[in-house]
Amino acid sequence: MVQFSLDFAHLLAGGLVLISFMLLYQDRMFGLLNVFALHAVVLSLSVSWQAYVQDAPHLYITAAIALGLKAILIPIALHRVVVRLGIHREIETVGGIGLTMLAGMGLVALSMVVMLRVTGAADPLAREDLAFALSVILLGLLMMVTRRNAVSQIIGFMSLENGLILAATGAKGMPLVVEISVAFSVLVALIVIGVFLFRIRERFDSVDIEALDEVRGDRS
Amino acid sequence: MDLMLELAIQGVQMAIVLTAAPLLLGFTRAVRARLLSRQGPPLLQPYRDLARLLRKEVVLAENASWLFRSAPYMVLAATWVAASVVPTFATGLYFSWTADLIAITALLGSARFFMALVAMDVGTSFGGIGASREMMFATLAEPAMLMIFFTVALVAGSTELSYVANFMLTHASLRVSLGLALFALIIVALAENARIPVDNPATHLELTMVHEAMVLEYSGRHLAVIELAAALKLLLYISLIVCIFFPWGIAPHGAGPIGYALGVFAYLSKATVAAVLMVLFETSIAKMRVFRVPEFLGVALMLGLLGILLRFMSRSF
Amino acid sequence: MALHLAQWCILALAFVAIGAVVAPSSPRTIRTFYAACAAISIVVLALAARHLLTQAPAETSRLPIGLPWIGARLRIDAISAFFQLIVNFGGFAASLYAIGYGVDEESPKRVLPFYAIFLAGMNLVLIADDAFTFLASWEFMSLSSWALVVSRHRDRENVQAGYVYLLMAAFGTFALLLVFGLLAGADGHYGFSAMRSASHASGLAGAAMVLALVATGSKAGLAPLHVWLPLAHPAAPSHVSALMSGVMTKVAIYGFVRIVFDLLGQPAWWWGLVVLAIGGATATLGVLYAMFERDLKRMLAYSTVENVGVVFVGLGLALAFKTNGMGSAAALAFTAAVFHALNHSLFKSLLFFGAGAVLHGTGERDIEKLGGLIHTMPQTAFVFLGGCLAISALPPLNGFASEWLLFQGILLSPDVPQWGLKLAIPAIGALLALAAALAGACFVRAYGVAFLGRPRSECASGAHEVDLFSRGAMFLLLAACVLTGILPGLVIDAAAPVTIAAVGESMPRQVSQSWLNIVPIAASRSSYNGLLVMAFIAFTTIVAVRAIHKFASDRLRRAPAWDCGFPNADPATQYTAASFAQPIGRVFGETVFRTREKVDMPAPGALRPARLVLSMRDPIWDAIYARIHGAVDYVSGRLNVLQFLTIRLYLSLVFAVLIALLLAVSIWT
Amino acid sequence: MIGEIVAALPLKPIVAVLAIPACAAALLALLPGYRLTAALNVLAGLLTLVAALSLLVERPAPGSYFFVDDLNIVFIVLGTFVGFTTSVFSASYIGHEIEIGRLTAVNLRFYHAMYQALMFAMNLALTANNIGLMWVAIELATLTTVLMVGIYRTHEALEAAWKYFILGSVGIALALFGTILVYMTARPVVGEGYDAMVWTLLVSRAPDFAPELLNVAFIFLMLGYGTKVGLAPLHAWLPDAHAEGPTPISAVLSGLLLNVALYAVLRFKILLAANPATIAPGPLMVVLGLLSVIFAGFMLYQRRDIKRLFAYSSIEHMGLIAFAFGMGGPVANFAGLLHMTMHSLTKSAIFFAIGHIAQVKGTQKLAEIRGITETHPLLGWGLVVGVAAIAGLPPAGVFTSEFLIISSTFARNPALAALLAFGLLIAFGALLLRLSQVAFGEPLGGKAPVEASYVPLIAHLSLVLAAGVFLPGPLVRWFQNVAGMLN
Repeated sequence: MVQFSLDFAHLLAGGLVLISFMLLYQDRMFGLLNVFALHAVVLSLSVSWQAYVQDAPHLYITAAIALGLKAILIPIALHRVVVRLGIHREIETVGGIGLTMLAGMGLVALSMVVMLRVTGAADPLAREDLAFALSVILLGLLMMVTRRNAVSQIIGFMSLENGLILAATGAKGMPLVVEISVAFSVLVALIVIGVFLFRIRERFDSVDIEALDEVRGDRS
Repeated sequence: MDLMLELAIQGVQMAIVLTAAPLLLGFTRAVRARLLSRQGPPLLQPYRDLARLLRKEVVLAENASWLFRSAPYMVLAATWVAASVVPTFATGLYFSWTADLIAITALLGSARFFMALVAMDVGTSFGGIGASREMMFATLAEPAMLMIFFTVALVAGSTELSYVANFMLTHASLRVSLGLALFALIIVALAENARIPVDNPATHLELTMVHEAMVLEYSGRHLAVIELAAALKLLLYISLIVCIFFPWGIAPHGAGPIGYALGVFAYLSKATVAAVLMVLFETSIAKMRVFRVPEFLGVALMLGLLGILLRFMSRSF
Repeated sequence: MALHLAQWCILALAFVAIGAVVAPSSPRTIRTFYAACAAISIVVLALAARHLLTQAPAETSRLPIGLPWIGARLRIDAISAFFQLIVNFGGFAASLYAIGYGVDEESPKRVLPFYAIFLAGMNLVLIADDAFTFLASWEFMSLSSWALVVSRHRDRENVQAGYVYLLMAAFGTFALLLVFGLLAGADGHYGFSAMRSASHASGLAGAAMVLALVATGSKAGLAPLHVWLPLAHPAAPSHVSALMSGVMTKVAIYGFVRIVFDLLGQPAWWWGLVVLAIGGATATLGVLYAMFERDLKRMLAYSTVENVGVVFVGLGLALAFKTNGMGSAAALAFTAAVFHALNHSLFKSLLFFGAGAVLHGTGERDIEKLGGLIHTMPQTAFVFLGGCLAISALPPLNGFASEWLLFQGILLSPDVPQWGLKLAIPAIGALLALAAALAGACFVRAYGVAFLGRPRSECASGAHEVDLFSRGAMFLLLAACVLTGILPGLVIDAAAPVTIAAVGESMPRQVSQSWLNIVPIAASRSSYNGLLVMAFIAFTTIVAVRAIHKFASDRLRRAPAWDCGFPNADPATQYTAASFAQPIGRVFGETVFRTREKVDMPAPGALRPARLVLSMRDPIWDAIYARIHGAVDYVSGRLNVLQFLTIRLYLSLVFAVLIALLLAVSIWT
Repeated sequence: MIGEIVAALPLKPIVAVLAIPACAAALLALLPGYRLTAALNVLAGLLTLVAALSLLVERPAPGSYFFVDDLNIVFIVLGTFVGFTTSVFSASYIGHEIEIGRLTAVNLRFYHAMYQALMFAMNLALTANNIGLMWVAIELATLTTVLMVGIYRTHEALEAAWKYFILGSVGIALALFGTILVYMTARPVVGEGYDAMVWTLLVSRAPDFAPELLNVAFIFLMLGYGTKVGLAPLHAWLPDAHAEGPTPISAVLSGLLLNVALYAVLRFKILLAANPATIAPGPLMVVLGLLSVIFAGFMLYQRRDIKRLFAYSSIEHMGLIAFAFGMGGPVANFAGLLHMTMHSLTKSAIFFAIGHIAQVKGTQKLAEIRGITETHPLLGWGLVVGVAAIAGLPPAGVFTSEFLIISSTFARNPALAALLAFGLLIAFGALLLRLSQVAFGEPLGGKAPVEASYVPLIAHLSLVLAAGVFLPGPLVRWFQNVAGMLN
C-alpha cells in the first residue's frame, strides 16, 4: 500500500511535469488555456491523493481551490480576456518552441541532479516529489521568460505556483499549506485582474517602455 | 688684524673685477676690430662711454615705475656679488664660502630676473620681445649651467669654487666629463653674454635684439649701470672658465703680496687669451636665428647631463 | 600639554564654526570670527614651536570617540609639530588676511563655518595617531575645503571644479583606506603605534608605499593626479586658495612622510626611484602648465604642482639614501624636502594673497587684462615681487635656500650603489634645474604682464590697493620669506628632530657655524650664507647708488616711451602673456602639449586682420581623465539598457541567476 | 524601575508592536479627514516605537510564534523609529499632495491604512519565530507597498507597481519553495508539523540537517528574498517603485522594507552557518553584493530623476551590506549592521529632503532643479549633508562602517577590497556629480517657501553624524554581540 501510494503520487507528479511540457509545446492561445486547466486538474488530483495518503483533510481545501479556481474559473476568465481584448491567438515565443523544449529537458535534468544528490536523511518520497516539483517550477519560469504574451506568461506563473503547491503538499505535515495556497490564489487573481484592468493586451512589455521613459525623463 | 687683511683682499677682488670689466670689453672690441681689419675704438672707450652716460640726463618713460629706476642697481649688485666670489687671482678669499657655484648661478638668475622684468615695465613691444627671448634662453642656459657645475662639483667633490680651483691645480688630469663641461660652459657663456652667434650686442635691427631690446628704454646713468653690469658678467664668465678649467698660477690662500701680484698677473694673461679666443670664435661664425638658439643651448644642456652621467657611472671619467 | 591644548584649540575651531552658522553675518562678526581663527592658530603655532624647539618627547592621548574599540588616538611628535608650524602659520596669515579680505564675501555663511572646520581638520590630521582618526580628519579636511571651493556656487565652473576635487579626494581616501587595510593586518590593528612596531613583508610594504604615494599625491598634486588643483584652488576665495595651495598640500606631504618614513620601516631601493621619477616629472610638468596659463590663480596652482614635485624629489632622495644606510645624506635630502615644504607654504600663501588683492582691486584674474598695477597697487606689487623672487628660487630669499640644499643632496648621490638610481638621479637633477629656470620665466611673465606695463583694461586702470589687514598679512609672509631665506640654519636646526624621527639622523647643527653659514656636510664640500649674500647685495647696492649719485648727473626728465621711435599709445601693442610664453612654447610645448600654431594670413590687399591660432592639448587629461570619463560613460551607457528592459527580460535575469546557482550547487561537492 | 512599568502595561510589548499598527490600520481605513488621520498615523507610529523600545527592557521568552533576540530587535527598533519619523514627514508631505490635488480623500484613507498595514507586516516578519509566518508577513508587506507605489494612478506609477508586483511575486514564489525545502530538511530531524518551521528549533537542530537540501533551499531563499533586498541583477523593481510612489513610501522602502528582506536572508545564513557541512553562503552574498555595488555605481550616472537616483544608491548600499555580511567575521558583521542602520537613517533623511524639494520645485527631474542651497537653505544643506553622508564622507556613521568593511576585507582578500573600493568610488562620483548640480548653481525652479517638517530630517542626520563621531558603548557591545551571532 505504501509503495503503491508512493508510486501513484509519483505518477501524478510526473504527469504534472509532462503537462508542463505540453504547456511549453502549445502555440495556440486556447490550446494553452485548455492544457493549463488539465495541469490544474492533475494538481488537484495529486493534492487530493496526498490528503488521502497523509490523512490530512485540510488539504482537500487546497485541492478544491486548485480545481475550482485554476482548472475552471481562471481559464474561463482568461478565455474571455483573450476574446474581449482581441489578443492574438498565436503565441509569440522567444527562440522557437523546439528550443524551449530542449531547454526544458535540460531544466528537468538539472532539477533531478540537484535533488537526487540529496541523499540519506530525506525520505525518498520527499526527494522525488521535490524533484518533480522543482521541474514544474523551473518549467513555469521558463515559460514566463520565453513567451511574449501576457496571458501565456500568467499561465507560466500559475504553473510555477502549481509546482509550489505540489511541493508544499508533498511535504508531509507542513503547516500553513492551505493558507499559502489561498494567498497564492489571491495573488494570481490579482494578476489576472491587473491584466484585465490595465489592458495589457499583448505582453507585459506591451506598455510602451520607450515612450514612458521619455515621460520619466530617465532617458536623455 | 688678520681679519682686516682678509677683508682687504676681498675688497681688492671686488674692486678689480669692477674696474677690469670695461677694460675687458674694450679689449674684445679692439681685437675684434683688428680681426676685421678696422682701426677700432681705443681700449679705454668703454670707460669713456660710461662716463658720458653718467653725465647725461635720464629720460624716463612716463609710466616707468620705481622698479624701473631701481632695477639697474639690483642687476649690478647681483652680478657684482657673484663676480666677487669667483676666485680670480687668488683662492680662499674671506667670503668665498658665502656662495658656491649653485648660488652664483642663482645670483646671475636674479640679475636676469630683474632685467627681464623691467624690460616689460614701460609696456612696449620691444621690451617684451627681449624679455621673452631672454627668459627662453635662460630656461635652457640655466639648467645647462647647473649641469656643468654639477659635473665639476662631482669631479672636485665640492661646489665651493676655491676648493674646486685647488683640486684642479693639485689633481689636474684630462677627464672626459670635464671636457664636455668646458665645451658646454663656453656655449652658455656666449649665450648669456649676448655674444654672437646667439645675440649681437652691436646690432641695430630691433627684431633680432635680445639683450638690447630689454634696455631700449634706458638712458643716462641707469644705462651706464646696466652696461657696467653687462661687462661685469662677461668678466665673470671668463673668470669662471679660467678658474675652473685653467687654475694655473692662481694664488693660494695667504700667499703674501708677491704671490697675490703673481696671481693677478696670471689672471690677467689668462683672461686676455680667453678674450682673444672668444673674439676669434665670434668673428668666424654668423649669428643664428632666434629659434636655432634653443638647439644650440640644448647641446650645452645635453653635454652637461652627459658629463654627470659619465661621472655617476664611474669615478674615472 | 601641547597635545591637550591642541585638542582644545581644535574644539574651539569647531565652536567658531558653529558660531558662524548661528550668528548674523555682519562685517563685525566676520572680523571677529577670523580674528578668533587667527588667535587659535597662533596658540597652536606657539605650542608646536615650543614642542619642536625644546625637543620634547612625543605625547599621546586617547579620546573615547571615533572607532569604538580603538578610540581616537592622538599624538604629537616632532613630525607633527613641524607640520603644525606650517599649517598654523599659514592659518594665522590667512585668517589675518581674511579679517580684511573676507568682509566683502558675497555669502559669508558659505565660507566662514567651513573655513574654521577646514583649519580644524588640517590640525586634526597632524595629530591623528590611528588610521580611523587620520582618515576621518583627512576627509574632513577635503570636505570642508570642497564646501569652500563651491562657496561661490553660482559660477558653474566652480561647482565643476569642486566636483573634480571631491572625486579626486575620494579616490585618494580609498587609496589611503587600502594602505591602512594593508598595514593593519587581519586583526585590525588600526593604531599607528601597532603599525609602526609591526614588521611588514617587503611586497606588502611596497604596495603600501605605492598606494600611499597615490593617495597623498592625489591630495598634494603629484602628476598625473594633479588635475583638480588648478581647478579647485582658484575657485575658492583667495585666502582659502592660499590655505589649500600653501598649506593643505603640506598636510598631504605630511601624510606621505608619516606613512612611508614613519610607519613602513626600512624602505626598498626602488621606492626612492619611483618617488623621484614622479616628483621630477611633476615639477617640470607643473611649471610648464603654469607657463601657459593666463588665469593668475590657476597659474599659481600649477606652480604649486611644481613645488610639490620638488618636495617629493627631496623625499625620494631621502628614501634612496635611507635604503643604503647613508644617514647624513638622507638627513640632508629630507631636510631639504621639509624646508621646501615650509618655504612653499610661505611664498605660495603670499602669492595667493597677492592674487586675491589683485582680484579684489580689479575684479579680474586674467593677466591678459591686467597691467600697470605697480602704479595703482604699489604695496601689493612690492610684496608680490618678493613672492615671485622667492618662488623663483633666487637668493637671498628662502626658495633658493631649500633648492640649494636639494641640489647638494643630488650631488651626494653618486655613492648610491643601485644602477637605477644612479641613472635616474642626474636626470631628475636636470629636470629640477629646468623646472627652476622655467619657474623664473613663468613668474617674470606673470609679474611683468600683470603688474608692469600699461593697464590692458579698465578694471586694471581703476585698481585700488587692498585694506590694511590684507597688506599686513602679506608683509608678514614676505618678512617670513626673507627671514627663512637669510637664516636657513634656524629652520634646519628646528627640523633636526623631524629628520631624526623620519630617517634616523639629522644634519649637523647649523646655528653654531661661523657667520651663520649653512654647511650640510662639511665646509669643504659646500656652504651657503644667505645672510651674507643679503649683506653683500645691500652693500654693493649702496655703494653703487652712492657712487652713481655722487658722480653722475641727477637730472631726470619724464618723456613718452621711446620704443625705437614708434611709440604707440594703445596698450594692446604691449607684449601679452601669450606672446611672452610663445618662444618657450615652441621649445617645450610641441612635445608636451602638442601645441600647434596656425597663422591665418589674409590675402594681400584684404582688410581683415591676420590671426594666429594657438591650440594646446593637455596630455594628461587626454591620456587618463578623458579616457576614464569616456569609459565610465560608455559602461554606464551600456548598462543603462538594463533600466529599460521589459519585465520578461528582468525575469530572464532572475531565471538565469537561478539556473547558474543550481548548476553551481549541482557541480559543487 | 522601567522594567516594572513595562511589566505593568496592559499589553505586552511584543503584542503591542503588532497590535498597534494592525488596529491603527483598521481604524485609519475607516476615518475620514486629513488632519486627524495624519495625526493618528503619527501617534500610532510613536506608540509602536515606544512599544519597540520597551522590548529592549523586557524581552519576552521565545514563543512558538514570536520571539525577540538581539538580532531582530535591532531591526525592530530601527524599523519602528524610521516608521515613526516617516509618518511625521508624511503628514506634511501628504498635506501638500492633498492641496495640489494629487491625492484624493479616498486615496488618503487608503494610504494611511496601508501605511500602518505595512508597519504591521514588517513587525510581524521581524518578530515571527516561524519561517512560514515570516514568509507570509513579507508577502503582505510587498503587497501593501505595491498598492502604495501605484497610488498616484499615473501611467508611470501603475507601470512601476506592476513591475514590482510581478517581479515580487516570482521572488515570493522562489522564497516559498526555499521555505518548503527548509521544512523538508527539518522534518526528519525535528519531526513533522509546526515545530519543523519554528526558527529557534531549526537553529538548534541544524547540525543534523541534510546539508545538500539546505544548500538548494538557501539558493531559493537568497534569490527570493534577495529580490526584495534589491540586489543586482534582481533589482529591477526597485528604482521604479522608489521613483513613482509617494516619497514617504520611498523612504520606508529604502529605510525599512529592504532591511526586512535582508533580515530574512541573514536568518537563513545563520541557519546554514550552524551546519558546517553546507556550502558557505558568504561567497554568494559577496558576489551579489559586489555586483550590486558596481552595477548601481555605473547606473547612477545616467539617472535623470532624483528619486530614481537615490533608489539606485539604495541598491548600491544594500549590496555593500550584503557584501559585509557575506564576508563575515566580527568586524565585517559589525560594520554591516552599522551600515544598515546608518543607511536606513540617512537614506530616509535624503528622501525626506527630496520629497519636499520635488514638491517645491514641482518636478523630480534632476535637470530642472538647481541651486537649492540658495533658495531653500535648510532643505538644500540637509540634502548636501545627507548625500555627503551616504557617499561615505565623515563624520557620518556611514564612513565608519565603510572604513571597517574595506579595511577588514583588505586584510583577507585585497582584490575584493579593491573592487569594492572601485565600485564605491564610481558611485561616489555619480552621487556627487548630481548633488553639486542640484544643490549649487544659479537657482532654477520654484522658489516658494516650503512648509516642511524639518524635525525628521534633522533628527536622522544628527543621529548619523553623531554615530560617526561617537558610538555609545552599550550600542557597540550589542552590535558586537549580534555580529557574533551572525558568524
